[in-house]
Amino acid sequence: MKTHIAVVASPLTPAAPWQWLHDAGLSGAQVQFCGQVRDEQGRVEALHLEHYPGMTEQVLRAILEQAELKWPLNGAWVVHRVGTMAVGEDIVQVAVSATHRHDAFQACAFIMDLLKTRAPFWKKELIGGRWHWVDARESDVEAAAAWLQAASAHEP
Amino acid sequence: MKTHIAVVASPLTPAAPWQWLHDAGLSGAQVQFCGQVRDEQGRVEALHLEHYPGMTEQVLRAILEQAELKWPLNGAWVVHRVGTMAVGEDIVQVAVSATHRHDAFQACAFIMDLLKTRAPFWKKELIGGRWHWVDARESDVEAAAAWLQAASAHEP
Amino acid sequence: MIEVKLFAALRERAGRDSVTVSPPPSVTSVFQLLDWLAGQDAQLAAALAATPRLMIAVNEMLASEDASLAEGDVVALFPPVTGG
Amino acid sequence: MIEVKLFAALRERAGRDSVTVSPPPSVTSVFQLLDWLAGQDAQLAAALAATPRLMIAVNEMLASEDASLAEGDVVALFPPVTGG
Repeated sequence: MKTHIAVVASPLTPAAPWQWLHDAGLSGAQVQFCGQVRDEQGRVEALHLEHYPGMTEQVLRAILEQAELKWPLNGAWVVHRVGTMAVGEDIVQVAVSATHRHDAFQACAFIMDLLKTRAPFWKKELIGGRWHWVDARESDVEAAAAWLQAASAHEP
Repeated sequence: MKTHIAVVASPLTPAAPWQWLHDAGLSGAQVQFCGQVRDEQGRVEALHLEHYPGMTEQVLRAILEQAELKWPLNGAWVVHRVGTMAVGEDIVQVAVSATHRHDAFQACAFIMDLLKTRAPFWKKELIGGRWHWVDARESDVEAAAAWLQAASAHEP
Repeated sequence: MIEVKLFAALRERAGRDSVTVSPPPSVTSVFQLLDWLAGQDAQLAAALAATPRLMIAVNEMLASEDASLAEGDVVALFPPVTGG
Repeated sequence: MIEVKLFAALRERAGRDSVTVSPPPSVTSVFQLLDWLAGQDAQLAAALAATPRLMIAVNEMLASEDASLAEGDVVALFPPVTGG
């Protein structure tokens, strides 16, 4: 499986994962997730993302390795933006290619669920001219835990 | 929910679904599926797709309406190519935008599973200089049936 | 009058894209139409027999063999779909 | 010597990005380090107390409070992550 992991401070290119994963006949399916800055009914004016350089890339690499153990994948791409970004801008791209579509769908959702709960990124939102740290969601923790429970349920 | 449905005879544009779904802060998640012509270890030389004009669009519209009833979506895009295409080229793009990523993942997979078993498209492959119709896969029928069973399991 | 459209392998086996027929009034369902067509047209009968798991649309909507038919309906017959 | 890095809200509450400390030999786990740090530094103690569900990394790998520590380790402390 080829992998591409990057943390960048500039806007993401929408077609880049598609181009990079393209393999001229090996894969039949590409699934791409793109996360964007929501305005929350006009409340949020901007988003700022901080991360832990070095650890971020290691965690992302470990998540892709786990995905590769679970599904037959041909390629996986994760690019996450950091710094300050405007409403509607892309925060993260996760894309995978596989021979079959169900593997690609599952792996892409898995990578996002683990990224959300393990990769050292922190968001703050500009609301009313002031920055507020975003709270972690319990639903994200549960989504990541569900993959691990599903895995252990298969063991004797 | 905004929707875009098209059947086209020319190559697909990778970034088009992303651009069309982009809504400047309403959606936090876009999930895009792209299906491509596989060469099956070099066996397949080209792919040809036939469809039933008129019915195709109606079926796709009905599938998107079903998806909208099941998940809160902001936009859905389906573009399917027909005619003759080369190995590695894009056959279909299904993309959805939603506030939350799990809705987008589920809806995109659902649309693909129903498209595979209900939309009137037929593939033939060029192998060894001769065209062969592609057989339907039992696994696709089962994937579509699973969504409908999951839906009826929620009813009393 | 009923138009019967054929697609993909079934179209090729039958050697035509569509037939327009005027079945007797006793033909009121897709099942009866298929039965009647097979009796009328040996090549079409052979093409249908060679197409397991036939799919059916009436007026561009997926339908079953039980679907009832009315004058002017468009019936499409085809093998299982393989798009996507 | 152990470097302790702080991130996000915890970094802001503590008023610094990192501290480098030389705890006594009795400090052999993350739990003991946190306890010792809180006793040394009131502002850091308050910042940690204000950070429920603290996450920990040792040498850039996620770890628990039970993780053992050695000379030269880099410990990172942060609130639950919120990327993606």
